[in-house]
Amino acid sequence: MPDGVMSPDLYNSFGAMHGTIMVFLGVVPLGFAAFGNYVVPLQVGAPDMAFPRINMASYHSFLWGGLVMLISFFVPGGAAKSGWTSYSPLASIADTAYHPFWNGQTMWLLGMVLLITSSLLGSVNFIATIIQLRAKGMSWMRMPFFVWAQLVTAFLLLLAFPPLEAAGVMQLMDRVAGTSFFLPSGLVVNGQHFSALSGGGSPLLWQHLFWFLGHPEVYVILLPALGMVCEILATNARKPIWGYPSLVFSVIAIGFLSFIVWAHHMYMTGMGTKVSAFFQTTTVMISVPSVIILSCLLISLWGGSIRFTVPMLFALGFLPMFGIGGLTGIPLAFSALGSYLHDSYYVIGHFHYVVAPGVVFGLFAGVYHWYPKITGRFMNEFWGKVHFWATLVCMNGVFFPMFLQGMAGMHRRWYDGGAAYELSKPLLHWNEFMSISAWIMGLAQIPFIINFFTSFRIGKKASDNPWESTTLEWQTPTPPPHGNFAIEPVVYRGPYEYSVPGESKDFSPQNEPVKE
Amino acid sequence: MLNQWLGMSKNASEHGAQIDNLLEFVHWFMLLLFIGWTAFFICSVIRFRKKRNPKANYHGVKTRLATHLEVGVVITEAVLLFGFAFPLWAKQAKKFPSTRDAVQVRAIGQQFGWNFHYPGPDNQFGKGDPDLVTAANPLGLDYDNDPAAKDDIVNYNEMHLPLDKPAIVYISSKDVIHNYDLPNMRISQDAIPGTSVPVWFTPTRVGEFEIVCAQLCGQGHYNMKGLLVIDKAKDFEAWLKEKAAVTQ
Amino acid sequence: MEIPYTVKARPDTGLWNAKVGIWLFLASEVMLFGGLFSAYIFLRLGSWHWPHGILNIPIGLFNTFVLITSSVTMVFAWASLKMRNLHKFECFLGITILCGFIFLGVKSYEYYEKFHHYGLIFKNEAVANRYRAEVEAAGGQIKPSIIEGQFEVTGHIEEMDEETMKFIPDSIHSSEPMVQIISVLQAVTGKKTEHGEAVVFQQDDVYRWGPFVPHYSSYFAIYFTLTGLHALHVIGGMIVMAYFWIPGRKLYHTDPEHFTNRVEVVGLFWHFVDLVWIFLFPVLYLL
Amino acid sequence: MAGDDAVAIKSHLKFYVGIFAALLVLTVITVVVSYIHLGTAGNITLALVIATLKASLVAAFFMHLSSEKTTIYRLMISALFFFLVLVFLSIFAFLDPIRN
Ligand code: HEA
Ligand code: HEA
Ligand code: CUA
Ligand SMILES: [Cu+2]
Repeated sequence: MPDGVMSPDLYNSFGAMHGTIMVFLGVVPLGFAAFGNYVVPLQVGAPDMAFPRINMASYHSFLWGGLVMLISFFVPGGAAKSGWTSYSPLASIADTAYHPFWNGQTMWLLGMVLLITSSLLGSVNFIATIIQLRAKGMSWMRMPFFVWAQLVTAFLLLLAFPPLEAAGVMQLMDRVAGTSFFLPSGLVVNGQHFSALSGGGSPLLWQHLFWFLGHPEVYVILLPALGMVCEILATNARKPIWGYPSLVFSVIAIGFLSFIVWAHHMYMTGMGTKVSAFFQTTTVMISVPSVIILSCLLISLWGGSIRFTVPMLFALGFLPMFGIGGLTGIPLAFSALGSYLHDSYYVIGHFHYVVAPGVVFGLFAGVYHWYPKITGRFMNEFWGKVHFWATLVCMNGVFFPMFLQGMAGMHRRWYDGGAAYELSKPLLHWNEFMSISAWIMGLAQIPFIINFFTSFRIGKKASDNPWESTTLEWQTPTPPPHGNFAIEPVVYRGPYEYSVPGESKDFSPQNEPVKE
Repeated sequence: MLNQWLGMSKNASEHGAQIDNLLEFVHWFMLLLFIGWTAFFICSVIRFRKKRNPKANYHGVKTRLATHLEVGVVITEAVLLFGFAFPLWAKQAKKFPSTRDAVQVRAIGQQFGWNFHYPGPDNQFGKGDPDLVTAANPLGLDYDNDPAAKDDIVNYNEMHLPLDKPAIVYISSKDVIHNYDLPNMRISQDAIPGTSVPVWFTPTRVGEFEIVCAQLCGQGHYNMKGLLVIDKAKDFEAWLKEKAAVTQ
Repeated sequence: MEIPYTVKARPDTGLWNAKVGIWLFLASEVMLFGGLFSAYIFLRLGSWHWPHGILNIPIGLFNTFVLITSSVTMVFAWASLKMRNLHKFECFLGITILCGFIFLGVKSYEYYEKFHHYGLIFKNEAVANRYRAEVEAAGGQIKPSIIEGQFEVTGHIEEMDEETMKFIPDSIHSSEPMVQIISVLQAVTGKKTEHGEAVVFQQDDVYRWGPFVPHYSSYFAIYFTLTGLHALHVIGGMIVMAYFWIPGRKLYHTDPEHFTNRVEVVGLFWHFVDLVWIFLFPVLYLL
Repeated sequence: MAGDDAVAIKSHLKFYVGIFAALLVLTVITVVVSYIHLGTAGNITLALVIATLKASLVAAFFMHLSSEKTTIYRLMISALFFFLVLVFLSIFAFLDPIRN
């Protein structure tokens, strides 16, 4: 880094690795694996996951995948720099000037194969647990929505990830064995002829296989967080979730549809009218169940008795923020509008609104909510509120200007932030604004981190069921004993029986028999 | 109006107006939904806070209003799809002007710039052969044996087109994937090696516009900027002549 | 609380845990090979001419028989356990493992054969035409290759120097079953394969040449990737079976039902590996 | 499983041998028909039909899917379905590019 300025290659590395790490090493392991591992067996009333040893294998595979990814920053040439999407031919020929094997892109692929293996093992375990280990009386329609969300997520991983694993193996072959799966013939790179290559491959094949996972992946990111938000809303509004059955059907519909929308990321690859009509239709269709879920959650607030605890604040913040992100997905769904918006900062704005103030808020909510179950103590409420408000304001400061920049025609993955283009001149000042917001947002995480690491010793003591919740994880001692439950739980009612008319408490746990 | 307020760049092509209208409409639709939902959200949060409403109502909302709204959303989206999005795409992807009435250009991306290839007076592109590519002959045209190539013009990073005449641009790449993006023309198309995909549009404003590379293509991606100049017909002819003189 | 349904089936689903687990895993395997199959289709759709008759069909057929046999013996091994006959189980599982070894051995021979078989692509069509008569006189054939406009000849290299290449083209009969069987027999008995006459090519006329390794053509790329991944599955299955053959069978004496279930799980995996081969064989060898 | 007890299994053994024979015969048939020229599409279709038949035999009887529970059916059918989705939609996209 001469003069302390980033090189374009380094910027591209950071871009690709930011996407990869956030998605595959941050949100999925935290939202799906960690929360899932802890909460799902408790919520279905199981002693543990179905296959503890597969769980360990999954964890080790994840650990090695993560290490390979992180170590790749330090090999000559630096980490992968072809975007988290790793489009071939760029990714097939990148970094080959450095070590033939220990270079950024090859290690990225290796890391991905390990991470995918980890996710596959994990999802086998989740599905088996949910199918086999539900407690007595825990019928499908009595499962908490979080469990449903995890079940659908696991299916998405199980069936969408393997094609990317296959693609990863093929790109590895392209890089290590000199094949041409994704390389057409007649490439001339930098004046250099690639006559040693056989050619005959298809760059679009990579994109199909990538997005066949890539789209379901965004719902893998979303659904666990959505599930947590649902639990927290019901608990803190002290009333049942409105339209629980339609929530369940919608989440299944999302799962199904997300396998057939992937090419909306490929509108600009030269799609004819029939294909693009198909994918536009499915993409618009998938927004319908999302609207239904969000509407149900929103309507659930009506008539409640809302407690503004810290997890509830994050869950409430999730709703409009995800709304902005989801709504800005709608124009992107139309291929004609893609001609203007594709690859622009509008897209970056769209998905960061769903993943950052959306999903990350959901995860924060989950952390504050289940912390007392795990540690027996609350996190500090005051600092939690500081964390929430500061993060909320800064998130919008970072991501809203992206829509303006995108509308003006600024594009993503520009190392100089757009300075090379005339069209971005009037909007460059926003970059500064966004950077400042991001720095403040970073600062705002300090109270959270301190709060997180100190509360398990100095936090306010919490009872076994501090939020007075109905689901099973709160009906067992804190921390849960070996085997999760002292006595085998039996389930008598639905997951969100709050403020049931005629009962003395305003919450009726799932394992409490219904009075005749 | 909403587009302008969001700072959308000015349109300079014929079909662009329809795209802008669609986007404008979608943005209004989104805004409406967002305001509606947010209003409901804020109302609920204020009205049903614990202090004001200590006892929750088990049943909550009883009306079927939400269902009606959702049906409304579905209908609007269907209208947008069938009424606007499909026809617009069909127009761009299928209803090409005849090659006689249009200017034809090939745009070949490379790291990090564009080669613009005009067919010359015979309106026939010479065939590019990757084996003949050199620094001086970036597209590998066979000037000696290929009659179609003899009068061809190749220009680096600057593209000229005449005003009000449809242009068909064939987009491809020599190395990695780029994207030929003209924000002002509302045109964007990936340049994929091994394939050639046509796009077409009719410029409606004279001036200079930027060509953006809208696909990560390596370390120089951020700076892979081309120039599109829209000339009056006369100026365009003059420019072609001048370029032809340089090439020969 | 202990984890329930590890041996007995859960009443409402009728399944024990590991069975759910293995089927889930197989579902993901379907998608893994599915991704590779779609790659095969893409490569083939994008090709000019897809190679035929490059692989030795009789030997592939033999390997198919081997795998199918191993599947049956696997079923018998499991059935023997169900009937609580440990000795028979050992026999049948032993045969299954043996079949695995035979399959891998044959596969290695095929790989070896390919690594020592060459192809050569001419500069352009005109050059190819110049050699056509000579190659045909030597009993060989110049064929269109996968990439549009390219022509190739396959065979063995006898000698080469800076300027020339002495090449023995494959006979036009080389893809006939009898010839292929004979070539295998010759290899097995250690006799040197009969080669035809040699043709001398100028290095300048050659665009590209090399052995049949993955980067020779997109056909070999997908062939080696698919069969290689399949072979890894075979090896994986064999390791697990070997475990149950010797050290794992302790469990039989304490909990035979549990042991039987475990063997059933390996069996399901093994049948799946067989099932994949049932598709690989026609797709790679015959079509 | 339909007959989990040893007696039922025993009666199945012959049946398994029958399936084995069928598989071998079908394998020979694929090879033989591959030498008959039916056009590329014809040969491919025929080979895939036979392969599917063989695969169904293996799945249905060796893997005893035929007597398996609905949970597993649903799972495998969805895997198969999404596999077909992947293949056919991507081919669909491949065959419908923008042309003028
Ligand atoms: C969690 C992640 C997530 C989610 C949920 C979504 C959801 C959606 N996405 Fe997004 N998307 C991404 C993550 C996500 N996306 C990412 C990461 C990319 C970029 C990848 C890359 O290129 O690197 C992307 C890119 C992307 C593109 C490609 C853009 C391009 O590259 O040109 C498209 C195009 O159709 C699209 C569409 C949609 C649609 C229609 C939805 C719909 O499902 C949205 C439906 C939701 C709603 C319609 C909201 C409804 C709710 C309300 C309105 C309630 C509001 C409540 C209040 C206001 C209180 N997305
Ligand atoms: C889950 C996904 C996710 C998340 C949370 C974020 C969060 C953020 N992202 Fe990211 N981003 C992507 C996914 C994500 N991003 C992807 C896929 C791309 C495209 C990459 C590419 O071009 O290939 C991208 C690209 C991208 C760009 C565009 C780069 C370019 O095109 O040139 C920018 C620019 O500002 C940016 C900024 C930010 C900021 C400021 C945040 C802030 O919100 C960060 C705030 C973070 C927190 C408050 C903490 C979050 C906590 C966790 C995620 C859990 C961590 C867990 C453990 C440690 C166990 N991101
Ligand atoms: Cu060329 Cu980006
Ligand atoms: Cu998507």
